[in-house]
Amino acid sequence: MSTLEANAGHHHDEGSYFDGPPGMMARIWQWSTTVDHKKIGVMYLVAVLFMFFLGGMAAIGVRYELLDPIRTQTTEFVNAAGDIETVTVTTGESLKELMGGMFGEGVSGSQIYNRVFTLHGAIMVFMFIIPAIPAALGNFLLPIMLGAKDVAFPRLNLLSWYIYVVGCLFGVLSILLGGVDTGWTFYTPYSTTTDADHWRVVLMVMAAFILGFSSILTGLNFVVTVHKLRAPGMGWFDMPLMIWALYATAIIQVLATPVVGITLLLLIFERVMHIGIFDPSLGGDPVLYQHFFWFYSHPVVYVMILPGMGIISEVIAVNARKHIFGYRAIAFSSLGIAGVSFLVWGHHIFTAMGELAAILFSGLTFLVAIPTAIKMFNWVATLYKGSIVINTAMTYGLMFLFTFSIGGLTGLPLATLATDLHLHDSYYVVAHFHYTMMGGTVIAFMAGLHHWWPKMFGKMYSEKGAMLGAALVFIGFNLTFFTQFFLGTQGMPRRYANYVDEFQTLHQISSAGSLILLVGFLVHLFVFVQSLLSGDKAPANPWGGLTLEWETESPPIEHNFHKEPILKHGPYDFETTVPPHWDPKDYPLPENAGKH
Amino acid sequence: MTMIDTDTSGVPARILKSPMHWRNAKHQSHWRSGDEEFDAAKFGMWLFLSTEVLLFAGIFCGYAVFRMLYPEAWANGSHSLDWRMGAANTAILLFSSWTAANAVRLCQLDKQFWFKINILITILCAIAFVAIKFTFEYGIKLPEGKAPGTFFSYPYATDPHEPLWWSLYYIGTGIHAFHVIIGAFLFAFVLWRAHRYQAYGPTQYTLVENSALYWHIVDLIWIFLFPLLYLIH
Amino acid sequence: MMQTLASAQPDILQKLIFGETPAPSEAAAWSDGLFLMITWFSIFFFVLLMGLMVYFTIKYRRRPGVPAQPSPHHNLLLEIFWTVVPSSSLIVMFVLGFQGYTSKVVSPDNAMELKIQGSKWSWIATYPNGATSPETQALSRVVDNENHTVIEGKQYPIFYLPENTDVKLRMMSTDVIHAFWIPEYRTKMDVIPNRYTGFGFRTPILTPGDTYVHRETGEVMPGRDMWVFCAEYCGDDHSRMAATIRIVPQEVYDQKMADWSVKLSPIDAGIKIWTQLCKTCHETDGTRLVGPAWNSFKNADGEFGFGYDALLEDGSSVIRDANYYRESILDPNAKIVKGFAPAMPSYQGQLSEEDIDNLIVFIQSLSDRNPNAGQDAGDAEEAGSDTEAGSDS
Amino acid sequence: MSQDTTNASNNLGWDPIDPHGINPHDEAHKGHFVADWKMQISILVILLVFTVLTVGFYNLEQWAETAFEITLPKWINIAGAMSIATVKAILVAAFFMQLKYDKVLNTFVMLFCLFCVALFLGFTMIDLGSRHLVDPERAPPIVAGGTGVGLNAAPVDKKFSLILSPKVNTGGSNIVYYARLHGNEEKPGLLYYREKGDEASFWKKFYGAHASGRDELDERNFYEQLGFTTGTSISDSNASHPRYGLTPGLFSDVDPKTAESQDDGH
Repeated sequence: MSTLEANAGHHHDEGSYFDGPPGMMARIWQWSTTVDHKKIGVMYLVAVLFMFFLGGMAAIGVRYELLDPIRTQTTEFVNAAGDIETVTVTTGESLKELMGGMFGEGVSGSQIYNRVFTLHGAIMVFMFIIPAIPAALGNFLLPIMLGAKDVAFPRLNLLSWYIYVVGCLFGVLSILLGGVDTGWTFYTPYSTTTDADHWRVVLMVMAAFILGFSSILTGLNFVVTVHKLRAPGMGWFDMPLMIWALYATAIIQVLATPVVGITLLLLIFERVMHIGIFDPSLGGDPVLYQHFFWFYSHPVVYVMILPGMGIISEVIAVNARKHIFGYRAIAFSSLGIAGVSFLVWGHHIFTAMGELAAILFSGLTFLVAIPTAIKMFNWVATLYKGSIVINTAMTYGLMFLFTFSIGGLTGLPLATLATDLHLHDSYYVVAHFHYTMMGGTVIAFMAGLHHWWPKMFGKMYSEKGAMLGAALVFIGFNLTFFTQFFLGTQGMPRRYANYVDEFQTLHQISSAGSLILLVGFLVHLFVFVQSLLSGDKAPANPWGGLTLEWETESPPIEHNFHKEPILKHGPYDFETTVPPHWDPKDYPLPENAGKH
Repeated sequence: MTMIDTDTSGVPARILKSPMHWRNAKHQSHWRSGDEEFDAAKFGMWLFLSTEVLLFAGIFCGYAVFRMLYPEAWANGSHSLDWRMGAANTAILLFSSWTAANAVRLCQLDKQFWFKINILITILCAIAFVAIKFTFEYGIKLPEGKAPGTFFSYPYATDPHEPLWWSLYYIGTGIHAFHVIIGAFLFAFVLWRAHRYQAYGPTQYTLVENSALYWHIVDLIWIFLFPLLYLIH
Repeated sequence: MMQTLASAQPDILQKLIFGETPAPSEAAAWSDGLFLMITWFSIFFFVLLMGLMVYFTIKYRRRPGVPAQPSPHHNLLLEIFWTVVPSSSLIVMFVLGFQGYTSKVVSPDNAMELKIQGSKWSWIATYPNGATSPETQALSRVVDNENHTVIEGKQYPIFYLPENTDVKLRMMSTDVIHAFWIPEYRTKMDVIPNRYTGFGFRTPILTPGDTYVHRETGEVMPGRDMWVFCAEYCGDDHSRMAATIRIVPQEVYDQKMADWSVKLSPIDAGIKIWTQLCKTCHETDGTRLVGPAWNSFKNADGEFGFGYDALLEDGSSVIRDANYYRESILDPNAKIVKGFAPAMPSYQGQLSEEDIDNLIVFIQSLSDRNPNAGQDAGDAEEAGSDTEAGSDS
Repeated sequence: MSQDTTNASNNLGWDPIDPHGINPHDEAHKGHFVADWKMQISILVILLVFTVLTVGFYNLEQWAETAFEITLPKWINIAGAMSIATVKAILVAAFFMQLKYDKVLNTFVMLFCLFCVALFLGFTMIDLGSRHLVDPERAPPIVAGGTGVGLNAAPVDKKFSLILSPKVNTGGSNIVYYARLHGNEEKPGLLYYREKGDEASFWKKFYGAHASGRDELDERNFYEQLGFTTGTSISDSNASHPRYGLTPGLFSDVDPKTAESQDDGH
């Protein structure tokens, strides 16, 4: 029953990382030049949440437009003189009525819709979901969980934050100039020909290119940190699963992102110079672009989901007070997913590629299902004989198991060739990836945010308010996206502002769900703001975790630990170890502890 | 870490006492030792080099795919290049790679003068490479109309897909030349610091080592670009 | 003959997922069946996982002072079991999916070939005899008898196909990537500008219940309508790039083919091209769409229509004569009318000289400065043949 | 990984000298590897020799082709050049970059990266090379669409069409030999003639003797740009090709000017 000797006593002489010099300007200067991974993590968090807000607003815009189809209709009627008159009217241009002025004169409702959904996709993918967990939570947690003072290259870390901000500025600038209508995937030859007299598209592509650099540098930093800065005593299999997940993520970031770099560079050349590599009129191949793009963008969906899986491993183990079931299986399946992710990009192009390649990629795609399924089984098995407490983080954790298993299982018909020909580019795909990306990553992000909020900011939040928010998010999310599976199978294509009448009911349910979702997130925002302003002081270890971040104070001190921590127990040895800062009397250990 | 006790009699006290001098440099506080920091930096550099390789993979992939589709255009394109210029540039890069490796070795042995000379030669080689590329290759091809994509207007073209070959040629060699220029700036920075502070020595040569590694990968990529563009037809 | 996995009579789940109408071909029914099979597989595992999760969460909820019970941290046999069993069913899915894919992508040698051309934002189908379909219908049509109004949306082409026939599509795009999706056949394929793509299907045998309402006469005719959507994002009016496939009895189809192969008068031919290609962006009743309308009228932006001066972006003006229209069709960005975006693609290579001439005749006929005015249809035809002679000289 | 915590204090489970257990016996802890200068210079010599070899191989092949018309199969050329390049690359990586003396991890990083490159190239080529398998018609390329600024299409922007690119009929031989044979390649093409003010005679010779003509209109328009006619007559209908200005309309026109010229045409 050894507690840790390293931090046995509380030293309150060293201030938290939040403390700074007096004066507004001095603090701003301190934050903008900091190399402290915690401050950088928090700065990432703020930027990422702002982007989430922007992208979310665009999503609400999309759902608002889809309440009604945009329809140009001809009405014949008999006027007062008895003659038949014909009038053509366009109805259902909801967004245009709401915000048409933003996009200038002469822009139709469909064009506005196209720009808004592109905005939603590009912001959510490049500026929110890729950096959300690794760069914000990961930056904060990775060194602390490893017992290190900082990441391997702190200045590089700050640089990658600035690169991220510059990338976002490019994106926002492109939106302010009127937005782009290419779709976030920038498929050629549409992206090289649309909006030909403007720099907006180039700006958006540049934004994605720049954000790629930020992603590479963060990944590189994390890989080196995990290799070189583990606390004494921490072997590879003593690392928390969150670290394994971040490690696998970082590998993908390092290896996949350069390919999108060259792809977007070629796209820019193609657009401004017509070099012809993706241009069919010069003999180039437009589908080659899709290969280039998805070689990055498929692995990158695992950049989005793997850290989420890491969070879920932590949250479930801590709140079930249970050793995670099949530690090695989960750790290796993270690496397995990272490896397999490079083999399966072709399933995004089944309808455009040669038959042989389609069959090959279909077979390989099923491989991804295996490590994911292993993780699901292991998480559920971890709950067995636990001591499960339902707090907000755990609620989100269980919610993740629900939504992500729907997301994963609905991926099976998309990997199956015969059914994919029907479902590809339909609303089914939209629903599927929202169940994995939103139901997976965003919900895991919320779980992580609630789990580590006390650690990051030193304040507790209102559990009741947060639970209300979680319930609203759960209802709203399922209402929004479950309907879309049926839209897809019945024949509703993606990216449509106009649709046939029979789809309207389902679209309206979906739009109603998106409003509930919005309210849910606003509740969370309120709870967080209230926590920052008037939350109770958080204890060092509110949930009874065993990983190293719970050994230091909340919020952590400047250099994370008073003394270099020495690892003496595994991250999930709840059966044999009393968590740091906990009273052994409050924490009964099993009688036959240590047998397993 | 071995401390090589070198002769410092000729070095002015101003430089010896400078915090930038290699004897006075300290590792960052989150590392346990300078050794670990060096290892980590090198490992990080290797990861970065792998991203460079993957960046060029896009160009190699485009090359391979279109070579498969339009072998005629590719043969014509490769015949239009002057192998002598390519070979000269290959020799220059190989030689500069050697001087870069030499620079690392001399730095490890604290032979400051020869170390700087080697860095200088490397920079000069970089300049020569870019100069040959721009004057004897681009400078001759472009006015002839052998330009990328729609700028292509070479009157003797026989295959409609030759513009694609030139696109890939200019982008591949252009991005490579850009890397060469970055490498030259990197070495110039090293040279300046070495000259001003004697910042690199047996215990402190991370940047030298990493710049050299970067330079070698630029060389490696050219080793493949050269036969692909100039020799295979 | 492949065996279908789905029953001929769709059950409730099938109806909920794929809609009321049964799948029209065996390949479609096969893929529905496969989808349902995967769905049941998914439901099984989902219920299993969620059931266990909820059960554990309730049973082992935290009670004060009660520790978690120790249990093994891993169990190799169990883990191998739950890795291997689902994985092997994945192999089954792959093989069945491969089989279904083959039946959709490969079509018999004697299949009728329908050429599909996608362009922003319309579909054109060319039949084996070279005819194209001039018929259109709206996405929705509401007849309000009380107010004597008919509300119709945009017009989309109808492609007639004979019943009980193998059809093979040969598709190509003239600008960007589109995708030809027939939801009822559960198949789509991208339509790409640098190569032909395609898939095949077999049209069903019509049953007495398969009827459609004739647009003009209101008659109920035997036939079956199916939507075609563009599924690959292709720009502004992507969501209006639709068409209808109408399966009709063989004799109706033969009659249509015979009708359509008749040579049209220049003006009718012009109308046909307009309906197929231009109508998405150019109206003929003064409505402003992406491009200016073609009839003659006057508004704040200036004068419109054949024979009137066009105000250009740079402030100059140019008369809209035949040359102007020809240039605008072949090199649309050369002269941009003030207030409009340079959004039109070039039709170089897509329209023959004759097509362009016919289109110009149609545009002229919309203007009150029509140079051909006063001539009857025969004269108009003569004018057309005159031009042909001119181009031969 | 669940450690026996009871005796953790006397058995740490890790080496205090090498806490990560990465390289317990690595040279690096006693001093970094310093390369041998003799070895380095011999590597440089070997690399240069290989460069001479590969260039020599290329020239030998060319010579065999021109002098004796022996055309070696393509794969010999590719395999020769690429295997020499690979050997050179391995030498640079192992000795100049010191992978041979470095941690295995760094080599592993590079190898895994190369594995990804291979996947990327391999699968993409499988797709683009196998599109004709089921239906030969589905193979690329047909040329349409896209930016529409292909060499045969009407230019979107006039600046893309300053110089036209007519086709040359070489009678089947390689363009470079053809050009050398006719002495054209030695002079820097169009620019040379333009500077000498002799462009007209060049084009006259060019079209008269060799060009099969990419596009009749291109030829004619080019001549017109240069200020003289080819003597070929092109119909009015074709002359209204939009690339270089417009010609009279086809129907009775409102504009008298164009009507006049139409009369001339008939």
